[in-house]
Amino acid sequence: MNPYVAVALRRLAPIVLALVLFAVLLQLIGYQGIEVLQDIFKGSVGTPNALVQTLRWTIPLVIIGLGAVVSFRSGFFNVGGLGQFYLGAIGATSVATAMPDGPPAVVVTLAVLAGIALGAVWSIVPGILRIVFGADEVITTIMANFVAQYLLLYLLAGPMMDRSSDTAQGAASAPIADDLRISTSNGLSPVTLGVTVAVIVIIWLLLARTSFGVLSGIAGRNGVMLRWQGVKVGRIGLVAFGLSGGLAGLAGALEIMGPSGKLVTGLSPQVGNNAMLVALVAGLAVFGSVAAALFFGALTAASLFLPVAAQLPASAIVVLNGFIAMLVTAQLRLPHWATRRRRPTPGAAEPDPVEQVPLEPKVLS
Amino acid sequence: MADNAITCTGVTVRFGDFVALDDVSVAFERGRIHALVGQNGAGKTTLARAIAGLEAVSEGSISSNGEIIPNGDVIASRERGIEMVHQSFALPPSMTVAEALEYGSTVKGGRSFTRRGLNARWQKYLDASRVSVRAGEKLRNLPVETMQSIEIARALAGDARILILDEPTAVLPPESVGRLFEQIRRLKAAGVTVIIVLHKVREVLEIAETVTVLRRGKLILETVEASGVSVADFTEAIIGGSDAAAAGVAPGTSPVASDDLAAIGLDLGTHAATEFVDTATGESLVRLVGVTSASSSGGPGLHGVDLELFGGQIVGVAGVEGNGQVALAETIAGLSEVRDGQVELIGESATRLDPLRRRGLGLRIIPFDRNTEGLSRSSPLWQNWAIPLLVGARRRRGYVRTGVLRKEAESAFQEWDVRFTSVNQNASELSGGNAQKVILARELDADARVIIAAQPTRGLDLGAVEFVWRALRRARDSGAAVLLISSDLDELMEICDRIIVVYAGGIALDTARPFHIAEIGSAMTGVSA
Amino acid sequence: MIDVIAAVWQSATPLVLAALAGALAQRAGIWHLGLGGLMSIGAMLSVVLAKETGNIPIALIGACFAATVVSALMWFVIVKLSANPIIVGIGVNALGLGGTILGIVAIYGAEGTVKSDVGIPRVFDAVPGPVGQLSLIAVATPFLAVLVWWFVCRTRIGLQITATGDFPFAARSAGISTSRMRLYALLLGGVLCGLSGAELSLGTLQSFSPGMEAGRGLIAFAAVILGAAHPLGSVAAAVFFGAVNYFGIWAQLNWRGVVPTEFMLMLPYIVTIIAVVITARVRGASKSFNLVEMRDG
Amino acid sequence: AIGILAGTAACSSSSSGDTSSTGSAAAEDGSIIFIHDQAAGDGSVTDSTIAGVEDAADQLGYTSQAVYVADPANYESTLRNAADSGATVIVTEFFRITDATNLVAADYPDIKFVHLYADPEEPAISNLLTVSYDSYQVLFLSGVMAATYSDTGKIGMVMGDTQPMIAADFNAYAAGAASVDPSIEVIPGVVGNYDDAAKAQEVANQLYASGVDVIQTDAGGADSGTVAAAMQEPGRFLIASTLSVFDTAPDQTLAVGGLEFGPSAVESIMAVLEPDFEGGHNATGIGEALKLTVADPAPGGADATRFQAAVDAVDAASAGVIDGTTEVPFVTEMP
Ligand SMILES: Nc1ncnc2c1ncn2[C@@H]1O[C@H](COP(=O)(O)OP(=O)(O)OP(=O)(O)O)[C@@H](O)[C@H]1O
Ligand SMILES: Nc1ncnc2c1ncn2[C@@H]1O[C@H](COP(=O)(O)OP(=O)(O)OP(=O)(O)O)[C@@H](O)[C@H]1O
Ligand SMILES: [Mg+2]
Ligand SMILES: [Mg+2]
Repeated sequence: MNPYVAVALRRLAPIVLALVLFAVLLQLIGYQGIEVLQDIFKGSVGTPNALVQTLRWTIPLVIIGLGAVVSFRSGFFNVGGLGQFYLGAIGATSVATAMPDGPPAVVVTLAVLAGIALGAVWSIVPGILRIVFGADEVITTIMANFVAQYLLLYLLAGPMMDRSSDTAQGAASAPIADDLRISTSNGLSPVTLGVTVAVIVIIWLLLARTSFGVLSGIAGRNGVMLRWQGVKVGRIGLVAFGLSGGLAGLAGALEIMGPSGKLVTGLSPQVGNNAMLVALVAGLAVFGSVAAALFFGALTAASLFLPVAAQLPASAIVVLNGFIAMLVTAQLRLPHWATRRRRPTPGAAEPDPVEQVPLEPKVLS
Repeated sequence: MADNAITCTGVTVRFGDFVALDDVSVAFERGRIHALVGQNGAGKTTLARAIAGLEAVSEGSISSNGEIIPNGDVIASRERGIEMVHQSFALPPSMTVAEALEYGSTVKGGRSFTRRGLNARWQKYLDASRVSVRAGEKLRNLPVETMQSIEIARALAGDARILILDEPTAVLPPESVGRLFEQIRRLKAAGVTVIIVLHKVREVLEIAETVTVLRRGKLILETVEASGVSVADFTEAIIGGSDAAAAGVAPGTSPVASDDLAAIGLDLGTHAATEFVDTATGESLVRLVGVTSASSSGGPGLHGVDLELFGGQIVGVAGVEGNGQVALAETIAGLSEVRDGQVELIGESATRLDPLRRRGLGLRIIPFDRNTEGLSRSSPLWQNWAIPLLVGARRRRGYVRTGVLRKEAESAFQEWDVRFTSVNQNASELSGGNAQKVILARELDADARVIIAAQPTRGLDLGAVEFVWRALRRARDSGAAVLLISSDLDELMEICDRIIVVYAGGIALDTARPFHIAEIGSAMTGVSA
Repeated sequence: MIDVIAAVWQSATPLVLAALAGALAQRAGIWHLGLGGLMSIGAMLSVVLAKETGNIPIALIGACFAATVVSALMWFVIVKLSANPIIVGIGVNALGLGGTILGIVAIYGAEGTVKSDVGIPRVFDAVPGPVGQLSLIAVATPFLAVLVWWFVCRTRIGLQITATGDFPFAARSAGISTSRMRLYALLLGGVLCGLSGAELSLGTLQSFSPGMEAGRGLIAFAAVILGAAHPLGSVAAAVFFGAVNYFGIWAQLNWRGVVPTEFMLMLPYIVTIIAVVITARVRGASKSFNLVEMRDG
Repeated sequence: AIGILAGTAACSSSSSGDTSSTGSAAAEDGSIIFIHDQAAGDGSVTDSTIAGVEDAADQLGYTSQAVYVADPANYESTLRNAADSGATVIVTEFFRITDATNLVAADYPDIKFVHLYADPEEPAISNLLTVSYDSYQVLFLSGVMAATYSDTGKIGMVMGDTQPMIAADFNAYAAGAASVDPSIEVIPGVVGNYDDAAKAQEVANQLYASGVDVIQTDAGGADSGTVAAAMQEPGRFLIASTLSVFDTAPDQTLAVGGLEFGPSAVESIMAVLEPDFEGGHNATGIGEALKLTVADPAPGGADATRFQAAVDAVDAASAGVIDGTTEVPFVTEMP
């Protein structure tokens, strides 16, 4: 078999299993499992509108997902995608609402840059805490997500609140001026698609064709060795944190300037986790991430269709995502009896899977 | 066969398609000391683990005192009194000594305990076993030697009747090896069967009663009496006459002959200057003036060290591990903080220079542990090789043409006779000797002026050791200063032009040829200091 | 003062129980980010069972059992299928949140708050104020903490679990099945998380609303890291977080107009970050349990 | 054609209760889809809207369906999915979904839209009925009641977060209290979300412990925590947001003030199905969909005289608000 096909199949197997488990669970509690699976198909690629939705969601997933690829590859488990996405959205909204009448090209560029910058800052802070103080980034980035949510509430219920109408009661910013919008509410436009493609190409070049790419990959597998080679592993880490946060921030900016058109509380709460899954399903590969993002984009599109079509509560989609996350990194393989020539006595000598995680010790200067 | 403590019958161990042990049938007689030898990757550890139940056997069986041991079941093996001391110790670093002795203990009772009771119980045992350590001490704070004593004490804590030691001497200084051997003899006297994995022929001849040789997973010599083998036969068995080239001896060198045997330290104790040529250029390439520094990992540092290294010299660093060797290497490399004093590198003041700039001046390092400091095991070979090029220490930055780098890596590996299948292979797939050659290919380029070689031959087989030595000599001959840190005195005496002894963070002895082993020994133990 | 202590203890109890579960898993070498999901399951099931049967023991056993079953599932995926524990934990959290809502929809036909008429008995019922509100679980938790500490640090099997996380090869070479140790740690953690969830919903509230776990599992996990996976250290950290939460509310009510409320709401998370930084600084990153220990045998 | 048939059905249902013929229902096969951005099940507005939508569907012989969308980025596509699925009427709720509702309503002129709790659209969209509720006015009455009843001079409110709608509630509550007793202290307690009942309980406990004796709940699903806190000790009182609290905490609940969207949802659905519906707006205030329902009889633990005084004060204030003599401030930021 073509090795790429084999890899793709191996990566897809856990997802297929998750879908099957999901259908079985639904069947057990009284829904039509099979029909739900059909609806997932229909809601993701079955109609033109579904396809548009799939692509629309692929954009933030692939951009944040590639950020996760950069940071995971360099050995840092930055799981703060959501918070960085919010900060990017905040940055873009502040700029765009501050100069609604400016020349669109300039304002949009500034807004996007502000989004990237704020996203990067929100990521570099835990990065510094990790690299300088050794504070575990999994915890600090998760906590930073919570902080970002309340920061968003603070801003939208206070300084950034929409005051354009006397009766406005939603926690929302003023809308982005029409001239500054880079897409309609369906999120697809030459600008959004172009930026996405550019990000994919740039990140691929960065990871595969620059010394930063090669070195950060090695740093993720064995930072000690790089230290002996005179490489400043901490600096690579900071750049990786900054890049991944900047990309999440870019996604936030695109979301505001594109489909959303204004900043509201509770925006896209799933996008951070899903982007992380994208990176992992892809095995931290760039083009694999694009494929995985398309898949998760399709799933997101389907999840909007299911409540209407299958009368499924929205929480069912959360359950499906839970199944996928539980299984996505599992090494599915043939059972022992199918592969082992001779079975050892159960107990002592089984291999230790947690030890076998293909990473080398992470030590920083 | 009831007199055999262990009998292996047709033992085959596979890792995937790779056969690590191939139909090995061997018996170890009770109450004797058996040596198990062979090159790196010969399968010694695998056989030892199979006996200890840590590795499941794919085919064949292992029996103890005539009774078959359940396959791959450590508990079953331990119940039969089989205990193993591992090549790198199996002691959880977060635990105290007493806890480490307790958790795997097979001694009945004591399922729960108080801290005081636990410490008291194991302190008594440690004292009785003449291990001088406090039972409440954290393992991560202990030096290797103590760790090994504890590891052996742990193995003997139960009712050990068969003790397997995997390369116990690799990490020990010479005088501790003597003590270890004494202990092994005492155990034998108490009726314990000992199977000991060794690399050095000298040690085999010193301690072992029988010898078993493995080569590429196959049994070559089966428990012959050690007294009956000549050194030549023995080496022949390990390396294999026709196989010598494959063992890693560089092309252009003659197959292993008696001269080479002498060159690799098999001649018990006479240290003639076989290949010594005075090539010292007199050019001072490294100068430490009153340097006080800390080791980056918190280990022992240096105190007021003065040292000068000259081009064309191999300077050996002898000393018991943990006396400042790591700090010395790190200080020259720029990896540890210099608290006081000056460092000069190739005529420039380097005290505050970062490691990368030092490399730019021509500093090269073969680090202590090739699997973590020297290589990234899960990265492709070409990346492992290309790092200096990527960081710009030697050439370029930014955009990288990976195809070109792959090709360059390939030709460098061929030049250094690395046995590899593809530059895209992960470093973990190489055997120890070949892995070391990848490091040499990276570090020993034409621009190398100062080379720190830390334990470059640890755990390598004879052929590989010879290869490394040749490389170091070549570097010296081309005018580089080589600092060779090794815990193998024979090695230092063999190829160094000058030896310094580190003791307690200072230099206790600085001596040129001819070397006097007694003088070096007393400096190492602090007698002369 | 006693009232404040009781209120803090009340608020800390679910965190303490979950942190103990996290510490056990951490000792066995598994980063347990799924504590919150297990808590949700325990919280939901205990209230549903209490409502339907009126029997508190059945409610508690059911809650613990369900959380334990999901823990066993986690074990299977992580240990037997080599999945990444962090991602699995995030998945368990999603399962806990979505699954409890789905469960409520399946049982009651619509999602919403479930109320039980019976609750976990109050131990000091006669005492007015927060002390009187302490449930049996809250009162028993210090004893449970000591019990877990004793189990982990003062029994051979506890040391074996520790060895499994600290140096799996060492554990295996002593004949210890690392996978079984991980199973024990996760199952025991499941029981503790079930209790934690039950205390959260059935303790004083006697009702369950979806999402009420509200990130407590992650805070408990942070307590594990802060406590260096030591049972008592993790408990201390969890109590500290309970106190921060109490203080956050206090500051909101008493410092009105001084600091915006939203910043008070951020407080527990910011304090967590600061605490993680300080402990990492003090302890040195190398001394905590590592994410991946790779040692060549 | 749909409009005419629906109109007929509406007429028949309004004239004769639930006797609408099953025959016509089978023939028209209409459906109402309600899309809400707040979780259902907490007994508050969303639940009452769902009940209203179901009620309307029953009367019309339609099917009905409620869809919860948590992510604001998904409102529009869910609305489009609902429209594509052939809904007859789509009902939405609250401001966050305004933009999406307007966009989709414009794109699907044949489908009728009802947007509850929204500002009027100018110019009106021909197939969209917006309905606004001055819900903060009820909170003004709550404030009057709480302040009149309070013995300690301190009252509180446990709210989900600080978003403008809730802030407006709080400010009206405080204004109502101040209108009775200018020296009264009104303390807000914010949970941070609408789910964490345990934290709501802690917030309420600290409020009560600090001397507050009446708390208004305003935290959706987390309100059960405030109710539980009130029930912990005698002398703690509540003004709740859902009627069911009268049953859960009969001794503590002084009144229930809140939004009842049910009847107005039915009314609005019927209105958009009128054949001559041209789009428009309905403003609703006190006395219509909104009212403060006081406990009757007085809650078990309450002081009868003070309770009666509070009821009287509410009646007076209510009249004032309805006839416009009392102006209720509308301020959407927390003080
Ligand atoms: N983990 C592994 N996975 C795949 N192949 C392996 C692995 N370990 C070793 N090999 C392969 O098995 C072969 C035998 O290894 P071994 O260590 O015996 O090499 P060797 O010829 O003795 O080399 P040297 O003398 O340099 O140590 C090597 O070619 C190596 O590539
Ligand atoms: N888990 C494993 N998976 C794959 N290959 C393995 C594994 N363990 C050992 N091998 C391979 O089996 C061969 C024998 O290894 P073993 O560790 O027994 O060698 P050894 O004789 O002890 O060598 P050394 O002197 O280097 O310790 C080597 O080629 C090694 O790479
Ligand atoms: Mg070898
Ligand atoms: Mg070995």
